[in-house]
Amino acid sequence: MATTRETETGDVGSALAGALPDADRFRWLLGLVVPAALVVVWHLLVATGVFAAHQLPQPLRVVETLYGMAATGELWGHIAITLQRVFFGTLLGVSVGIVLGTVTGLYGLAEDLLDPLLQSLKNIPSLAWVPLFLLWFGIGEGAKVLLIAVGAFFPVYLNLSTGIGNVSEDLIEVAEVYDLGRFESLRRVVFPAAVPSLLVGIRGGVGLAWMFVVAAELIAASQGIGFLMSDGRVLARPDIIVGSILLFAFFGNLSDLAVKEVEKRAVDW
Amino acid sequence: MATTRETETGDVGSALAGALPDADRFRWLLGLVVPAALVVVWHLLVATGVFAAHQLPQPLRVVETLYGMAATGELWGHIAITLQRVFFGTLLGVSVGIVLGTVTGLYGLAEDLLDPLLQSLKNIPSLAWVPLFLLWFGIGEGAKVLLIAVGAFFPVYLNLSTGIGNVSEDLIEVAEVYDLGRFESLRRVVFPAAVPSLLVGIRGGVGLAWMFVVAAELIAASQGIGFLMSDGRVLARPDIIVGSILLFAFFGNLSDLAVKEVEKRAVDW
Amino acid sequence: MPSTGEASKRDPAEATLGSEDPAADPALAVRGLTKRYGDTVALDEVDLAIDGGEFVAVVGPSGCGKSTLLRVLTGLEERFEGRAAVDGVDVRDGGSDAVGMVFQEPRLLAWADVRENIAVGLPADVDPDDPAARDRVDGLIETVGLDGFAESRPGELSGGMAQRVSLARGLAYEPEVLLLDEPFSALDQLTKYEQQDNLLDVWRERGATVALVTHDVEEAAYLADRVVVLGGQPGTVETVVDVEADRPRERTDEALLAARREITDALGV
Amino acid sequence: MPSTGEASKRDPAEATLGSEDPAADPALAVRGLTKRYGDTVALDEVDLAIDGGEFVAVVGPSGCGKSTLLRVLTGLEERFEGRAAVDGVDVRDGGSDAVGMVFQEPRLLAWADVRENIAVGLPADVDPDDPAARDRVDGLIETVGLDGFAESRPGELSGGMAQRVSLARGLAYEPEVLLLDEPFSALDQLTKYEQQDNLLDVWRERGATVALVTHDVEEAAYLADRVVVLGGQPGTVETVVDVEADRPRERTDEALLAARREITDALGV
Amino acid sequence: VGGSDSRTVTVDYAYYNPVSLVLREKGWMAEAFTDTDVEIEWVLSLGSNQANEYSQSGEAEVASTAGIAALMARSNGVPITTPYIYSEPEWTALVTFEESGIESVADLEGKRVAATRGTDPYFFLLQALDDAGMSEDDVEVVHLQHPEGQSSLVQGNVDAWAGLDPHMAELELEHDGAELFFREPAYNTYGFLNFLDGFLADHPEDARRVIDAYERGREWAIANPEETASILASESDMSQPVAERVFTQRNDLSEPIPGDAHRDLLSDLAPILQEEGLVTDGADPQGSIDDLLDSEFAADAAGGE
Ligand SMILES: Nc1ncnc2c1ncn2[C@@H]1O[C@H](COP(=O)(O)OP(=O)(O)OP(=O)(O)O)[C@@H](O)[C@H]1O
Ligand SMILES: Nc1ncnc2c1ncn2[C@@H]1O[C@H](COP(=O)(O)OP(=O)(O)OP(=O)(O)O)[C@@H](O)[C@H]1O
Ligand SMILES: [Mg+2]
Ligand SMILES: [Mg+2]
Repeated sequence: MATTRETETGDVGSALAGALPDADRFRWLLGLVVPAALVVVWHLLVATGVFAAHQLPQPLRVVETLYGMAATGELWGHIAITLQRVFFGTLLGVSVGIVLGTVTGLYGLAEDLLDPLLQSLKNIPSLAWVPLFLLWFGIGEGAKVLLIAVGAFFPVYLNLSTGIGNVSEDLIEVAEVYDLGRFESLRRVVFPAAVPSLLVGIRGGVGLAWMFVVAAELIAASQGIGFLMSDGRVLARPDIIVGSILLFAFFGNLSDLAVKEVEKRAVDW
Repeated sequence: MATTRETETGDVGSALAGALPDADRFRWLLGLVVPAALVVVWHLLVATGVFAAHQLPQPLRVVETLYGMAATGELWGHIAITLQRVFFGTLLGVSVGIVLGTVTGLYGLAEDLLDPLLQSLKNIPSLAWVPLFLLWFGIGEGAKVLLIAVGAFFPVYLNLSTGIGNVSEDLIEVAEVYDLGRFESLRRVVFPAAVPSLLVGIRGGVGLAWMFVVAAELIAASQGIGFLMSDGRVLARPDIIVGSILLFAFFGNLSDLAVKEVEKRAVDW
Repeated sequence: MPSTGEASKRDPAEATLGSEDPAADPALAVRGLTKRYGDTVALDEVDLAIDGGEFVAVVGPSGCGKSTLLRVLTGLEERFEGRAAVDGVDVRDGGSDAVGMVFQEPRLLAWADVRENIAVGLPADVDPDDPAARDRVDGLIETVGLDGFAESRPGELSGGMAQRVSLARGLAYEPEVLLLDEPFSALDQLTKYEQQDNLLDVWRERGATVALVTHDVEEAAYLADRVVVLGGQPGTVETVVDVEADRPRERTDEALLAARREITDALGV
Repeated sequence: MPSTGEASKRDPAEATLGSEDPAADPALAVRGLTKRYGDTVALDEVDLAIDGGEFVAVVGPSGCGKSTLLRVLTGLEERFEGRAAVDGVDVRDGGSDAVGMVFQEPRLLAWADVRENIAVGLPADVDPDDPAARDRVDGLIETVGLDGFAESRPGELSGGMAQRVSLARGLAYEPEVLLLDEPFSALDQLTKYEQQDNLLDVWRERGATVALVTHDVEEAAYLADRVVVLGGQPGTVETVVDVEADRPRERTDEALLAARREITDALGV
Repeated sequence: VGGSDSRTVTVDYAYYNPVSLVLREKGWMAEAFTDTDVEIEWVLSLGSNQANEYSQSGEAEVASTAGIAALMARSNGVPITTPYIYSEPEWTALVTFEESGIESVADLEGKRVAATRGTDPYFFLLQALDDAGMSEDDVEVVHLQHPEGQSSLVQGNVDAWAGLDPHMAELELEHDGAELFFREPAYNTYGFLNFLDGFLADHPEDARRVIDAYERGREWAIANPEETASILASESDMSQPVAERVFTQRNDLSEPIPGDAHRDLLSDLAPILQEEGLVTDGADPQGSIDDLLDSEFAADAAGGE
């Protein structure tokens, strides 16, 4: 036993054991320290002229722009439509990812047939899909939701399919010996054991859904945070660009926290 | 014991046990079945006029275009520069991901400080970075490699940092009891146990690097597969678009297979 | 029978093998069984036959292949030389539903509570949510002395408690052939005695065939009709000791003491 | 000493606790130790003192808190009521480097071979690649009877072999205080006897303090100076049995038989 | 697009096509179809290439591009015809800062020039270089999207920029020292309103209504330049001065019918398309000009009124 374990290896453990309960309540505030410092640096860089204001607007200018758009109600429309697209796209992508991930995780034949194709498709950049999706699915909401679904699909598929493949052989033997039958082994052994992998996949999928939004909203969109950003670029409005980046960061983080919370509740053993 | 285990739960196991060794050698051929079928459907769709040739070129037309570019040598330049960018970008992103993933995985304080920021940044789409990277890093190769590195960074960071956090408490207790000291517990227990997570992260990172290439090659590039694709879009040349998509799929898959091979050798217990 | 050691008291394959006289099939039959793991020979030309309703104990030095023998009988090992049959059916043809096994390690589902873990063992045609099934599981929880822990997760159990959950799961299966791999090794004497007697009750009531691997010579003699002593690495049958004591037995029975001495001698202690 | 059962033969905390007389610190001292896991009380007001160089065995029913007691002594449990000290130093102040523990489960590193796993136990200041250290590890492999398995991975070992690797790792640490949690439970009698004698040699040669948890009453009597009998759930000290036999002992010594009877009685068998 | 009772006609609008903004704002396009069961759907084009993608996929019946972009798409097989010119803008020029020392196209030798490949400013640059007896190889063309070209110029990452309005006007008005050192209105390639061939052939009546609406918008915009500039400013988030400079000073709406001027310009540029590898190998840009431009249709439509 180390006499100094708190300082020698304790941190690894304390990630799980947790620090003092009182201090815990305010730990999340630490997460604001670095961003706050960055905002100050940003302000100084613009204020001292290292970056000109038309290149990088002052933080306050960005807030003003966002506030202005919020005041006219325009902002909420953008946010609402993007949230809606991300939500349905993620839902679709995750669902299909679960189905295909399960099928390929379970059946060697399905894996042999589908996996190489899906592995190849996963590296196709979102922008590359845009012309094809226009062609295949037109300019409606459907095309946008589908493109977002493509983004959300791959991490779920990959993680679930490898997660199922990696379920401890020990436990699969238990299911075999006790003759659980295919369906029950899935329900009681394989799926629960793969839930952590699935949730990692869903977190990744939600992240990629946010990445694909910009490309999706290049498909004939006139609303949405991604549109706002593209529009900001076309109009050379850095305050709008930075504002939409902040919106992406905010909502991306929010949805990530939500999935993390589900993860914490689901994987409690 | 199930009398019919091969058909009932055997598939789960057989993914690990493997099928007949002879058949195994040709299993990868199955992976060509679905893509081949898709090419046939594609050809028929264009040949029967469901899609016009200016919308979706025939498969042969795409091959011709690629072959033409290969014959003039133009293609190799595009491929070489993109491979180079992806390689260095991935190298950089993975390295930084390993460092920050380790630090936040080990030190609660570092995690509290950095994780919220990084979690927010990870959902920022590649296109959103382009104007900022131009501003910060100019138009050289550096900016492109850095942008690709951003893409490669996040999956490595996320997977390693959670992987280290999830190392079995049982084994950490062993390291503690045997007084391994911080460095040795890392080297002998924590890192090896987190290697599978790290490799999953690297696979994800390589995938995202390929996604970020297109955005990176919007930064003042005049060569590269991503440039080729953007150019194809600007010029309304679907054969070039589809050709570059195929290149992305091919090289993406190739790099993925390489990482998978490393994974198989590294995680052999 | 060249593989049988010189000290053999009885032909271990005296009962005819299924292939020769199907009508008189022994419940478990092994002939010329050789099992290799790479260079390691775990079992070498083992012959053994166990009649229906018989209670056989298997003892032998650590690493001599006892667990491997049970794994072969239950159909978990796919590749071996020689023959292994349950009720005359080759285990490689899927083995039999009638075989249940309690593994050497508890192998519990980490996410499921004690009740759910035991319910995994319920026969396939029993609905675990059925009140009768629930009662049965609760009865088993009481039998193994875990009242009050029905809702505990495996992570909250002591080593011996986990082992008893695993035992209860095996009993829930009500198999005609029950294989047990050191099921009482982590139990204190009192609990062990209780569970031994409980196992005897189950065996008698259900007329099951039982093969029990143990290191406890007293246990082997007290429980078994015959004790198979395996020896060496690779494992071969050293000798088979008949325990001639009448049932129900007293633990202090002279005949048991004699058998114990005989087993101990064969083990070379 | 209200917690000590009525059958107590001897005050279990007869040696003074560190806080009262530092000069006469017992090697291990526990006073008023209560440990709860949620609603479960694992240990209830336990008092115990073990002198330097003493060999103490701990027996008691499954789930009575034996493993918990060792975990507290080795500093792995951070929250409990009462005092626990090693060489007069409170375990919550980091415990002592001098305490080594062999866990109830093998807890081996799956990716490391037997040699590397044992080397984890080498004292911190020993370089595992040093030839002398290698020789020492190879010597330990021989001692625990695993010659020829130095390069095997844990997945290739039988249950008893894995347990012996874990034991060898504990011996490699050469601690002044060695805690062992059922280290011989998965071993056959012959191997167990060898390892018991080997442990006695180590204890004698190094003058170490040993606390051994076991369910084997014969083992407890043969090895220990004193046997602590824990009882019930929550665990309390039922009684402490002095084993008066001279060393070296014969396994058939009359004094041992008497002690065994006494322990068995205290356990209520 | 089938011929069923209720149809949708998808028409694009773009910040570089002020009349389209007026039509959308005033609802005149929908008005032109009130007595039919046709629904008008507006879709925003952020640039010529996006407009071309809408044409290519058959999603937009009517799309606005620069002239050269239309020819490029047509040469590459996109079935579009241009019966109407929505504007004659001077939207592109070569821009630098005073301190760069660049005063003429000849000074660009060996310098870095930002341009967006395949767009009007890019062709403008090529023509300007050709004028000065140089070729693309004499300068280093840095491929950047328009707004990023602007910021790279400001940052000094490039020496000059083949600029595009409104970024160019904004730079001019808001940055001291920004200079349009080479202007040539004739090298701008007009704003082409492209119709899908299928739409023109199957629904000439609808196409005529679209052109009628554009004529109404054009006349109103000519009569109300300030108001048009305001619409432009509010739609595209630019300041009123920028919008006024873009619309009132650099936009000519007087000639909506494709004619010889347009034909000649495209004819001059057609070889460049081939040299630069911007069209497929078998394509014939020169021959495609006649397929693209339709002088009759709009003249008939205007005359039919
Ligand atoms: N992590 C935990 N969470 C909740 N309860 C726990 C935990 N660890 C142990 N317990 C409870 O504490 C009690 C004592 O457990 P402990 O492992 O010390 O028993 P033990 O004496 O070692 O038993 P065994 O001989 O079966 O190993 C048990 O009732 C167990 O359920
Ligand atoms: N998966 C495996 N890969 C390689 N070798 C193995 C594997 N499983 C078992 N062995 C080897 O086979 C031999 C027999 O192992 P087995 O587990 O059957 O022993 P055992 O008699 O059950 O021992 P114990 O009493 O220690 O549990 C051992 O030498 C072991 O090293
Ligand atoms: Mg075993
Ligand atoms: Mg225990």
